[in-house]
Amino acid sequence: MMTSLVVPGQPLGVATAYVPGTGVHIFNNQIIASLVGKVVTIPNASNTATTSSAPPTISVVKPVLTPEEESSSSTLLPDVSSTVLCRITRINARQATAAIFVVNDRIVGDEFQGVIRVQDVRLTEIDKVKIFTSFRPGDIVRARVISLGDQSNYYLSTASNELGVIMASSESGDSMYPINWREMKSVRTGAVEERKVAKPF
Amino acid sequence: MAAKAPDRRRNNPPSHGTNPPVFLSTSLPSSTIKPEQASRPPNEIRKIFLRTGLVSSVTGSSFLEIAPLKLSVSVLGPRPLPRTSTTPFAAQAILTTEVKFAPFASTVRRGYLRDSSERDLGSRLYQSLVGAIRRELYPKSRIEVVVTILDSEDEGDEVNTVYMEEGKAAFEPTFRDAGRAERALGVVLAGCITAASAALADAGIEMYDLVSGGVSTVLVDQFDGKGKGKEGDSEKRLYVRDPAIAPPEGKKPLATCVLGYMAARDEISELWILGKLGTKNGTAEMEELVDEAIAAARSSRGVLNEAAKERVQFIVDKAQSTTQTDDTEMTG
Amino acid sequence: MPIQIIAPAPFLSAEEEEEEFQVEEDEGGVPLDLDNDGDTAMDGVAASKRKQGRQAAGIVTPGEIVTDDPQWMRGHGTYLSSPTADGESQSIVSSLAGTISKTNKLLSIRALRFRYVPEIGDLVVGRILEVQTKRWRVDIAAPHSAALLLSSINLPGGILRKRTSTDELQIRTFFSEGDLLVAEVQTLNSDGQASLHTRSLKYGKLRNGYFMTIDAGMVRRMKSHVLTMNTSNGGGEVDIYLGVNGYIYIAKHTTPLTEGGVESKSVSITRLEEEASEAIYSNVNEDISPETRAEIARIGCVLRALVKANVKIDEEMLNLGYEAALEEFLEGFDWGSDTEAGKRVVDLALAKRRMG
Amino acid sequence: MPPPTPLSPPELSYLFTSLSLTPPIRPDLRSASQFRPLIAECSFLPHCNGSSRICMTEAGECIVGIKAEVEKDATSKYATIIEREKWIEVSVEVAGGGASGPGSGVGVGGISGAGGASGRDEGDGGAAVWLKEGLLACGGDGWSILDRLVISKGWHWKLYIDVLLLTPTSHPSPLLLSTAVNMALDSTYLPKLTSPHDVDDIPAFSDDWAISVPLYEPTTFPRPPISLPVVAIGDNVFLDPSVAEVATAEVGLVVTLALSDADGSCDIVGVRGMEVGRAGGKEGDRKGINRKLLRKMVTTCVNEASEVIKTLGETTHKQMFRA
Repeated sequence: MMTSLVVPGQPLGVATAYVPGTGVHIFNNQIIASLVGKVVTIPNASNTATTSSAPPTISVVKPVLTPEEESSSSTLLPDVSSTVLCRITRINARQATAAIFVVNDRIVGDEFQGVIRVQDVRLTEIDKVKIFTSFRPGDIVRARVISLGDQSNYYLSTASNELGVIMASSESGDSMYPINWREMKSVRTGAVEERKVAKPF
Repeated sequence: MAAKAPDRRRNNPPSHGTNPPVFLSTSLPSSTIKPEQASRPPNEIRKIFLRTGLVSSVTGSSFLEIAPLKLSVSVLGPRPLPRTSTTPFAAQAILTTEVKFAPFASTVRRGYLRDSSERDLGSRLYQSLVGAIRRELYPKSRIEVVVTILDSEDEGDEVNTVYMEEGKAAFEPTFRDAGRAERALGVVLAGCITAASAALADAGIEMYDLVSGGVSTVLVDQFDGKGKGKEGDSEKRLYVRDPAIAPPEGKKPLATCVLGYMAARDEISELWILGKLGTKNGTAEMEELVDEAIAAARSSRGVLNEAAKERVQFIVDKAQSTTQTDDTEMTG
Repeated sequence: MPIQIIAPAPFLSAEEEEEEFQVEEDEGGVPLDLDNDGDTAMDGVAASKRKQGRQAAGIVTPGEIVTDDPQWMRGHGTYLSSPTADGESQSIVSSLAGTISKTNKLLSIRALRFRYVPEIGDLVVGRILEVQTKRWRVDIAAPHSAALLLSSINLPGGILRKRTSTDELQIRTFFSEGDLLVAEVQTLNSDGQASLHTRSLKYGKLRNGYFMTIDAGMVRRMKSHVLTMNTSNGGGEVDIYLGVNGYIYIAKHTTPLTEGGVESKSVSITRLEEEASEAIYSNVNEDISPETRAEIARIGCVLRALVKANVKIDEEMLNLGYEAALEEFLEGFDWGSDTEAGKRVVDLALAKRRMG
Repeated sequence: MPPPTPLSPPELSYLFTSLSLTPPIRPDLRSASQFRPLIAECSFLPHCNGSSRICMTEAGECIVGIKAEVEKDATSKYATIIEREKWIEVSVEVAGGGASGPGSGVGVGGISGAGGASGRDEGDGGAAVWLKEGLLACGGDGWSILDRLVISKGWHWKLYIDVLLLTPTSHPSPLLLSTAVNMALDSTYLPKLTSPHDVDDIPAFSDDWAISVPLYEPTTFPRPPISLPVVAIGDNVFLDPSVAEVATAEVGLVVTLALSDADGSCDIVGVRGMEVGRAGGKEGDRKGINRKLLRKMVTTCVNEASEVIKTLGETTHKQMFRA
């Protein structure tokens, strides 16, 4: 196993023999590692019987000890179509601002700022959406990145059934459970509040 | 998941304190580690001690020791850009580098604010690393490299004092080693480059190649310059890799070269030469010096490769071993 | 000689040499010598100026009395002095450092140097400074940056397409920071900020060429600010976008292609839909031959030389300058090593213009 | 840090291709080793011991004033290198720039690499560090400019080199600065000492400027250094790159040279990496300088340097004698 570890700059083979995956780049017609880690080659199962046409994909993967360690030392960035978990920090009539803390099921080291614009809250009847009846500061929301946005914000969307609020507290501070796609109910008082609720799995 | 606003103004230390790293491989008590011996051959670099993953609250870190130089590097990010209106959209990661001597790192105390030589070291380090990082993979983010020099050999000592004889005019030509400060800074810079590469690799930031630092100095016999025999003095030139701050007895340094070198690509990412190099034979004198520095950088690259692999190797081994132990000294 | 070091010399330009300053420390102000300007050399330059109804009579500075003759009306760059106690008529006083110009009875001062002030209909070349949600901020060398709304550009897929929220999210794929574009000033708001549009195939992203800047006042306003020049030495056709704001783009000539690949100069509005494909926002240059690149650089040098000699640029001057450059220098000539090269070209070009 | 307004991708690609051609086509049709013309004058500030003004068409203008003040040595018995190096103080200030108090500096042609500094301390003294480094390194065998500053026992000249930059870009060319400082140093004269050197009383000087001593003797070597910026694009190497060329370049160096003898041969006294745009290249392209390219870049500088230094020196002396 000692030999399987590579460092950045280390050549892994000619560029024609592999399809470059993650953690590698091409220089001088060679596949070169760009990370410290293990070399992983995945044969590309061709749909036909003759597999010769599809060279295997070669990647370098940095192994991690525990998920906790991974989360603290993550080089993860949100990208378009990433699914994220975020916490609503501010709302106004046009948009809800959120702090992204999970990207594709991995916790990020520093929170990224995202916005959910009013037109991206819901798939249908966009004109009727009101931010105030969809999100409240402190709500935990599952969303999808739709654009890298401007210099400070990622643009998020909850316009899908499985996206929206997944955890929220009522005005009196009690936790709530979803009762339908647009309402949540307080555990203690039974008060019902409006939210854009994500469909529970 | 507490709704605590993260403090983005500063790089925070771990919330739970740290345990000082214990390096099992260091078998000698620190008191027996002698400062640099003069017996080292000129083409050999000092022993480098390099470890990664010591600081738990940052993405990547490293600690380097080339007696007596000690420095630690933290890499933060890729993290969000500061939320100011003036920050432009960044299609690729913005790299920032910062080199700071601890106030107690040198004979003469340094202040807490970075002085011009520290800022200059920071920009040299930036130059060395910026080309090697695949910044285009990390849009809208910044990568911070913070180097703290804990101990260093420096120019403030007695040996480096020009003694002006009592009753004698001060402008009598006295031998002075003008390149001394640069040599000291050069060794520091080379250490910073190597350690920062290790920390970047530890952070899992994609790079085209690792950059290792190398230093070399060219010396001549001290009393050589008196005669006019300039043409013939190339034989007497002595090239020293990873030079100690005090030149060998009877030798006078001419020039020092520091570089960041990407060994796998055979490319120099940063070059800093200071001193006097003749051009009678074109750039031959300079090239020889540069080649020596490259050789020094190649030597440190070996250490760098091992250090970069070390923690990953540990993880691989641990994952494979079926017997679970409570050994946590290497977790970061 | 790798480097030329020039001793400082007073700045005298080709045009100004013909308009020798008349410094008169007269209490009554600089007399307006309207009938004969003291310049006996009635050459082409002066003549062409006269045609344009302008006449220079030296340089005035702010606060200097231009005239106290009541027959003149005050124009831009001047103000009326406060009436004096003895009831004498008010004088016209300059508020700018510049040259006097008169149009009929209107006296105005043209500043020697000034920033570009946008006017509706101006063709400008600009550079994107910032991408916002629905618009761009564009540097057009004016005191304020201009705005370009997402609704003021041709969207891929055609002019008639409805703007969608997807376009907003993809705003950076049309123009992003640093991109160059040619546009027209559509509106001006009250504080002089311009709003641009590129809703014509003449306008849009610039590629295949080289960008340079000159002083805003050096480009004469013309009927068309997009010139196509047939260059020599195998350079082919080259487009020159002479932005009124002094930003200039010189590029290999490209013809808008219709679906069938047929060249078409006049595109009907209905066909625009197919025309404005994704390609108009491409960042990839076409193949440009070294010959074309050399001619593009040569045109750039001609423009710089003209500006240095303080000769205003218009189509005629540019063509003459280019011809002069071709005559003066053979292929492979090193402009950089000859500081007089530009001057010789300009002198030759001016001589050509005088001869008609 | 990228320049304030980055060039667009088509522009960069156009420049990159034009400049990689054989022969390359520079936008101003200069040959690869041709410098842009300079407008230069010296000794024009009457309150200064030496001064210069250099004007470059695109890069802006630079004014240098050198003042010498009599100062007592820090300690009577010992003077460390650090103390002695404080005898020269260089400061670079950008006119109209944001943070530019005395002592603060500017990133010049990427010398300081503003990108290296984190946002909170902008305006580092990078250019000042680099200029001073070149001056101090430019010494012969046992000779240094510092020795010229010794007045008498216990006394020395403190040399203030103040550089004022008037520039449209935040990264002016290192050539502009270095030529201006070179000329100013070359035109610097110090009053002649009339008291004996070996007495540690306050020194006395002649007030006759006609017998003042030049800081750099015109006939002795080394002469003041000069720094030449050089960048590489493809296989081509360009001296005195313009702003657009720096943005396009893959790698760059600033090579500092000084005339070492009357034959016109030069010594290399310093080489530094120069921050360039690296914008022309793509993934997998050149990320650093290989040895072959290094040789080519430095050789280009060495070949042109003596001519440049001589031309500059002649201009200075011509103007000195005219005045």
